[in-house]
Amino acid sequence: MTITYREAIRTAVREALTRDSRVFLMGEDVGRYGGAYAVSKGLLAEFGPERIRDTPLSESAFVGAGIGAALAGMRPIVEVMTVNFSLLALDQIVNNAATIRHMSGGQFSIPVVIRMATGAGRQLAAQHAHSLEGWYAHIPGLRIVAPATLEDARGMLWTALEDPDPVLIFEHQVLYNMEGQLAEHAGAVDIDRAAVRRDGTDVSLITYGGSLGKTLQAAEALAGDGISAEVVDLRTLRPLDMPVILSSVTKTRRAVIVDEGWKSGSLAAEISARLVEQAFYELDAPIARVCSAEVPIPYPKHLEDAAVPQPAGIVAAARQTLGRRG
Amino acid sequence: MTITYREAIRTAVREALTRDSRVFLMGEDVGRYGGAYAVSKGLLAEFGPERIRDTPLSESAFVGAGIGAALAGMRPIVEVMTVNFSLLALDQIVNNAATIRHMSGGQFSIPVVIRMATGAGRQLAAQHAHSLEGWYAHIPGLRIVAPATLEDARGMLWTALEDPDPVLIFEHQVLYNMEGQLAEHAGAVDIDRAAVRRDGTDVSLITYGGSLGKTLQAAEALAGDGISAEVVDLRTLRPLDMPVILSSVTKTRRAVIVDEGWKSGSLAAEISARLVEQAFYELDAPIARVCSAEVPIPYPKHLEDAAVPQPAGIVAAARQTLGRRG
Amino acid sequence: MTPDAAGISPNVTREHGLTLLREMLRIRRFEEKCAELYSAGKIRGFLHLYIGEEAVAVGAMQALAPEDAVVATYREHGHALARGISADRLMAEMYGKHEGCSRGRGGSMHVFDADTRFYGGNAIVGGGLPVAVGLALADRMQNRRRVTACFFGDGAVAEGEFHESLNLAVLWKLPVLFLCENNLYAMGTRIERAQSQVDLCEKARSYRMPAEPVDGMDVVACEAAARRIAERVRGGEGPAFIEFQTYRFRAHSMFDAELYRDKSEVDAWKPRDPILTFTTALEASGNATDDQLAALNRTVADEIATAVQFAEAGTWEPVEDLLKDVYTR
Amino acid sequence: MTPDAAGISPNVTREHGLTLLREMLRIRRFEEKCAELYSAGKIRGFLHLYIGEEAVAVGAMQALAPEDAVVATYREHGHALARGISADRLMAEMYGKHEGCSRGRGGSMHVFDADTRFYGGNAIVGGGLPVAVGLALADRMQNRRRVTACFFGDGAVAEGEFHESLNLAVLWKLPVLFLCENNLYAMGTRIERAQSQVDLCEKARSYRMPAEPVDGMDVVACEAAARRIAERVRGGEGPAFIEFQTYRFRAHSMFDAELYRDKSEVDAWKPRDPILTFTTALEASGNATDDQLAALNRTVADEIATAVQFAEAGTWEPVEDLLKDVYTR
Ligand SMILES: Cc1ncc(C[n+]2csc(CCOP(=O)(O)OP(=O)(O)O)c2C)c(N)n1
Ligand SMILES: Cc1ncc(C[n+]2csc(CCOP(=O)(O)OP(=O)(O)O)c2C)c(N)n1
Ligand SMILES: [Mg+2]
Ligand SMILES: [Mg+2]
Repeated sequence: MTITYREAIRTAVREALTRDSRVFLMGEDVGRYGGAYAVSKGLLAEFGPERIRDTPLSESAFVGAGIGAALAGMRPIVEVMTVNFSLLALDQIVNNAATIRHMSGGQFSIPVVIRMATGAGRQLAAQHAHSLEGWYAHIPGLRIVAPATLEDARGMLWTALEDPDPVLIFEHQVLYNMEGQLAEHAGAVDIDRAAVRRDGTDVSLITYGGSLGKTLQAAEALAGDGISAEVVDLRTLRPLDMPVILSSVTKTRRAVIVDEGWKSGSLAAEISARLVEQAFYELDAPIARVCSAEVPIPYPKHLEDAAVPQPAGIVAAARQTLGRRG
Repeated sequence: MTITYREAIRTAVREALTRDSRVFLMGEDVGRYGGAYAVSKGLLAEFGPERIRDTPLSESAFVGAGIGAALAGMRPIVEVMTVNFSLLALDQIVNNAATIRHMSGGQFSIPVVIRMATGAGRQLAAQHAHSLEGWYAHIPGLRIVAPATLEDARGMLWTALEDPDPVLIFEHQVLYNMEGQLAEHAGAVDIDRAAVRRDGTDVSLITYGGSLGKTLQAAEALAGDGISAEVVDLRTLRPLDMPVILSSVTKTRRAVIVDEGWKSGSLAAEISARLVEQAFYELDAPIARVCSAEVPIPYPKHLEDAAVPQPAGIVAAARQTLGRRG
Repeated sequence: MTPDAAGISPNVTREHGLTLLREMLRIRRFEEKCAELYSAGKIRGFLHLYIGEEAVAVGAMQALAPEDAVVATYREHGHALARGISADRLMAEMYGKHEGCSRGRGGSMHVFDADTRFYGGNAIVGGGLPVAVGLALADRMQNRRRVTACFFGDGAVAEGEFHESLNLAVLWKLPVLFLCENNLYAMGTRIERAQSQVDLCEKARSYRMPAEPVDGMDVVACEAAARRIAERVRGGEGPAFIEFQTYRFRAHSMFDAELYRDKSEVDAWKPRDPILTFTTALEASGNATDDQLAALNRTVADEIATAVQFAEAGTWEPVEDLLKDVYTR
Repeated sequence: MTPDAAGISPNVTREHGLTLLREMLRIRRFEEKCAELYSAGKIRGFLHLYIGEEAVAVGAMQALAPEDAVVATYREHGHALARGISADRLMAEMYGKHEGCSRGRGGSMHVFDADTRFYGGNAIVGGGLPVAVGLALADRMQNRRRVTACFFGDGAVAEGEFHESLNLAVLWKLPVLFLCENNLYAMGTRIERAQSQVDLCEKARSYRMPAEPVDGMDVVACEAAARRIAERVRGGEGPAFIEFQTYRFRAHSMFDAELYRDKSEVDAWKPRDPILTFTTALEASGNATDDQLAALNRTVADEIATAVQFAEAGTWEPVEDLLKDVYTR
């Protein structure tokens, strides 16, 4: 059936609400407005205001409330409209969600799921274009996933809800309108493994979320050039699935990591560092990173495009690892 | 003269207040209490409550107020008691301090200095032991420094205040009692360059802040073992001084990066990635990282010690890059 | 406002009345044009229209002196125009052109202007309040008789930054004018679902801050309240709060399907349109003739047309300059 | 509290009076021992003593049923003991031993206990409030007649998380008891320098939340207020706020030189010591004899001595288990 990424998430939310009475959705404008990205459109009518809960503009309180409700046995899905606003809830996420299990010596688990939109690409400028999922992936106690496909948009939520610990789901905002086929019976998927989205032998392109499409385009372009690129979709950013990453890189002996975060301190840096630690002698060329430029995201399209990874940049980086001219 | 790290900072604050009437210090308990780490002890009596300004427990508001005051021509020194509480002010730091210059097309500068204590080592447990300076170093628009010596504790503040952009100073909490000699006339120092704290030829140990002492101890131990380790103190975490780092590593051909942040997504990862990008063919061994274990910092001393970098771990990592047994 | 009244209201002269009307019209026409340009793809990103609320920005801005500061939100075209940023530079910013008031980097949500001390254009709800407190703190510490006007919506009142900022401003007796534009909605969330106390003045008073409600659809009332209260703030009496009771006629942004309110509710507010009612008042009191109004409309239309031309003729910043303006040096 | 009064207060029986006194004494002696052990290096990190404020935790805790939940701060030994966490397990936690109530991982600031639904031990000022709101939300959604008691200090009232949490709790009519321990200081900052409105009940009321002050040095008053108000909260009337007016006799933490207050101020509060005054009341009303008091003191001393032995005998978690309890699986 043809479906959008947005609808795939909505289907997943609906299914979760139907399956488990402990599940509820809360966040700013998830109810009457239908969700800033229209993900929850229609759900208020279906499930009522107790389970589709509009919150005031109080990121810290409602994220914390999700943590508390999870502690008391509920299975909250908290929607933080975008990662940009999640900065206001960081204390709750980092100091409570990520630590309470540990501080209590394992007495409590926090099965909360926090969803948020991330990324640039819609000319929303500096305060609405952060890609901070790499930041969150720094924090022990959290599990971070980034669905890049319809199947994952549909399938990761239930698995996340079954996880006893906090799971953050990052949905790249340019993906919501992505349309494609999804099997009628599509359901839960694992949230532990990376996936090879395209097989190749010459270079591994490692990416996730909103950059997967661009990376696949780059791989296609490289193919036209006689270069066989393998594309790895991380899917889970914490923990990283190193076996799959390593098996690709030890095969191709070259890696380009594509990540919309700013380059310095990016998730791409972590992957590069691990590859060096775990596969140094398998590498035939320096690992390359294609990340965002070190600038708050500018409003005009030509500058925004220049600031974030694009297929041409990925192609150039891949060619360079193979010793070819840009 | 003999002086502590704490006194060195106090001297710097006093000097700044004396030199420039636009400078003031604000934060929780900087006045009557004398500062949580006693840094500002005595300054209230000397400069009065207008310039040594106790704030309520409102991290977002007073950090934001520092940004606003800087926009209007002041030179605020904002003390956030510890990095742990700075999570409550992240919106102001990331969405305002780091972006206003850019969003305004360069019309405004924000010469605010934000100081905070960081790090573990005092058995303060999970919510009071974060080392998030690496996180902050991810953000374009900010400048991040970490004084590891008395000279830098004394000298970085004035330079930071003269910088037209936001500078965050991270003071490792175990350093406040560090005692040593400091020249009477010690004054401002640059905040652009890394420093080689010990010369060596076999391996570069790259570190900063609270880990410098441990790293120097490790170098000493290695020397006893016939291994000549060079110790690089980053001093500035954003921007990184790559020339100094590269010149050390291209000389020694081996690098160990020591960083108290959690390993995944650490600043150490960034340095490793850059070394791979910029000095891949100069490296004779995989780059090693000695970071904190992936666990919220536990309270008991033996577990806290095990969680954060220690000299023995640095020694072992260095030996391993040289192909020696642990 | 002078003592020689002109019948519109005891204190408004004919000239000033026409000025207020013109200012409101400039905003209205500017934004109507923006909506058109958005559909045409000339303006992108988020676009939040102020249509219906013009009396607030125009009225409040009358109380400010050139040396005062303004902090606003993402719904700030009205404030920018009323504060004196030219329609040309504002429109160029909407396009993202280098000639824009933020040199194109900011767009609709991030209008900045050093000349008029316009400090954004903040797109994080509540995020401007602490900054306004700081601007005022600097003024107080430097003994400058300046006011910082901080605009924000009813939705922002629920944010922690509101709470912390109001407390700090009162504690330190800072010259901040907290100007709350209560249009009853934060996106699709009506105030009753966001605030346990819907009387926002009561909330402000809980910080021991003087607070007053005013009819935000009445430009004269807005001006009068703002002037009176700004004088007190400027005089060193500490911060104050004004609740402008207003209404947004358009959708929250260009992506909003308005599922959360009935068209009938919007229609019920339409007769209170600040431009409509004020025009009627000017006419009824003999302070504006049909000719004058027609002329005024033409001037405004010309100004907007010129602004569009200016923006169209503007240039794109070269991609090579991408990394500019992150750091000062 | 039963109708057969015992003269201490109209509603307190002799037995209950002795229970209240014993509970306060347990806290006092436990913490005096902790201070000693801190000097001896057995307890490390931050240690915040509750001495002087015992009536609050002891009084308030009487209002809770076993199925209720508690959220507290880093100054929570009193709450932990009064809630029923054994002195043994609490002391072992102070040491960081594996037999501690948080298995040693938390220490003084992070006391947790699943059996008594004790959810910390939160060391971020204000950080516990949103969690308490969530615990109560779960109860409401599941139609459970439970209350969540959330303790926090006067300092926390300035934090944005306070504001957001109170608003949310009222909006959603959640069964949270907000228990503010106003000891006049946040570290060295006196309430007048931190709150523009020092009447904290007024602040709570600005969210349309019922609020009452109570003498936090009077255990009977604390209990009475807590019981009365908890019943309303349990009955579904929504959250409520109690301001316990109390005073901290000791330094903020073991690192505090107390530069910010005169010893004379502390001395002036000393006659209101809740243990002193309640002991006197029990004696004066003939509800406690010297023998009884001596016996009670002995029991408490024994309990503390045993707790220290228990902690001393406890084990250190093996270093190999360092990475435990980060994730459930
Ligand atoms: C912290 C934060 N949360 C959420 C948003 C998304 N958002 C943008 S505007 C808005 C509504 C704000 O309502 P209000 O303050 O009443 O202002 P209005 O739009 O009505 O002028 C929301 C939720 C945001 N920009 N910032
Ligand atoms: C968010 C945050 N800021 C600062 C601190 C440091 N700190 C610890 S306790 C404290 C004072 C809190 O005062 P109050 O809420 O009145 O509680 P009390 O200590 O008086 O019981 C401060 C500032 C902190 N732990 N968390
Ligand atoms: Mg509104
Ligand atoms: Mg207090």
